[in-house]
Amino acid sequence: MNQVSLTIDSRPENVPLVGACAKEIAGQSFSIDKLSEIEQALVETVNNCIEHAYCGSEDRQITIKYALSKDRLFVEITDQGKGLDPQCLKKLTAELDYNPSDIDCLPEGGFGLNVINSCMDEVNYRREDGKNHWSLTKFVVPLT
Amino acid sequence: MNQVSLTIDSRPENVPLVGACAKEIAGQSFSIDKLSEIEQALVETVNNCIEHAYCGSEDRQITIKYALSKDRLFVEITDQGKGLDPQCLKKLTAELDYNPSDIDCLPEGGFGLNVINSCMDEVNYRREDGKNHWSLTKFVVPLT
Amino acid sequence: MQIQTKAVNGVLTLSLDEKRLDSKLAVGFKDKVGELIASGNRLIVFNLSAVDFIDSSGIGCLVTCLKLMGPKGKITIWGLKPPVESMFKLTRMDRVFTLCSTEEQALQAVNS
Amino acid sequence: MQIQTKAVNGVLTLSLDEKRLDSKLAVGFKDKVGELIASGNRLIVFNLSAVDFIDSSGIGCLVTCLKLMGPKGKITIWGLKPPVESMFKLTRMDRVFTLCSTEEQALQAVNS
Ligand SMILES: Nc1ncnc2c1ncn2[C@@H]1O[C@H](COP(=O)(O)OP(=O)(O)O)[C@@H](O)[C@H]1O
Ligand SMILES: Nc1ncnc2c1ncn2[C@@H]1O[C@H](COP(=O)(O)OP(=O)(O)O)[C@@H](O)[C@H]1O
Repeated sequence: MNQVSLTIDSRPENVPLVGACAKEIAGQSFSIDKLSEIEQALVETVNNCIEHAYCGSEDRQITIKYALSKDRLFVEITDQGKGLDPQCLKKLTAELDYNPSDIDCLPEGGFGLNVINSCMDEVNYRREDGKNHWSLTKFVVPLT
Repeated sequence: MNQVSLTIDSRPENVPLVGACAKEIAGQSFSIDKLSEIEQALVETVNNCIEHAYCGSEDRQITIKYALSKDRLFVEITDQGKGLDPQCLKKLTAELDYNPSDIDCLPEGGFGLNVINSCMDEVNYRREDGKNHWSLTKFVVPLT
Repeated sequence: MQIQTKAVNGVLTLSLDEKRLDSKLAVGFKDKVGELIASGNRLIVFNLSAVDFIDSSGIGCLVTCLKLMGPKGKITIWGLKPPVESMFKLTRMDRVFTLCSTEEQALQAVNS
Repeated sequence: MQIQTKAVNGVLTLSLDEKRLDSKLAVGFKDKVGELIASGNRLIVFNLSAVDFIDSSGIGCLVTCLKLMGPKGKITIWGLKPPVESMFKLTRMDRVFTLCSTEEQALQAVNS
């Protein structure tokens, strides 16, 4: 197993780094399409930490731990911001259900958790020691 | 100031990540040539940590702290391996003096510290708390 | 933010010269395109061929633009790289925006 | 390690199909090229045009190859990208290896 840990200041300009590291670390284990999905999920998760857990503060820290083994990439993202309302976790698996013709009512956000869940094989959230932990797993050979 | 910290297992396959992160973090502040110099210095420094401080062990850790401010990129590389013979630091500034025509005597190594010093504006080493700390600085506008 | 604008026959063509349309760019993007909409533009063709990556706030920006234009507004988009196109599909926004392969198709679609 | 080899008129042409010639590749590289030298090759043209990055152990590998060949050996190298060429200059190895812009020049130089 290969482990890498990255800690960034909670600034939007640091978010691309989180995806770039995943691609460096897991580049040999996944197809380009899968790597894009991993990048997408990580970016959405870290964006949420910055926007929701830290309410946009730029001087807090987010830690991203990558663990690559033969069969999977496991990523844990940790922030020390405010906790998540458990109701929100329903959004991970809820259908994005809106009327595409009703322009006035189109959603301008609320896609993040759905995208994270679609792009990864497993997504878990836990609150522990006053920290938020998001665990994201992508299998090298996806479960059928 | 923007700070990022990266911790890697001491495996050669993780070394490219150290340069890639520098380029992500400092990409807006330096020219392509300067970014290549930074990458070169970081790779040589981390290679040395793996090869000399850790004698090739792959399960130890190396931490790379990047701090980008308006006028400089400061990088500190820390390992917990064996210390450096202070005599070796002379190699940072020594001329690479060998006869290019004397094939049998060509050096196959011993360039690393020299390259690090050439590629950065400031290089410092200190041993503290049983750890080796390498500090590398590149100025956005180089000192004249 | 690097964006090139061109107005021809009542159609505004926007070429985004950025690799990422993400949360860092979002505010600037909405401000800039918002201005262009405030000055009366209602038909927009977006060229995203330089964009390697879009996140959900980038998608959200495009929705905001559409809403700002009101019922007469229309946006077509061309030049989507595979990860960008995937995001339109994942968020089901491929049903809201007309996605095209070429500028020609996008110009035709915005006028139809 | 991805390396393509071709032998024409006593000259061995090696094209390295890797983005990095670094400490990770070094051992495999020395083994592979060492074998080719052991089987009698003495004139080598290296194509490094795929290589974005070389570190000092990569440079060291090339020196090892030269030494393995003995006094009759010669190596010319072409296709160096700017950061790779810089490393030859920094280590002063541009005085040891003949660096060329094109394969043609490298073939000519190795035979001269
Ligand atoms: N990391 C987080 N910390 C706290 N709350 C969060 C986090 N991620 C998501 N949420 C909550 O879940 C909601 C849905 O998130 P998401 O699907 O990513 O859409 P959006 O971020 O666009 O609102 C958010 O509006 C927020 O209330
Ligand atoms: N990080 C380090 N820890 C311990 N010793 C080191 C370290 N870096 C360099 N050295 C010592 O300095 C010498 C010169 O290093 P360098 O110039 O990088 O060349 P090389 O690594 O090829 O020997 C090494 O052989 C080693 O003895």
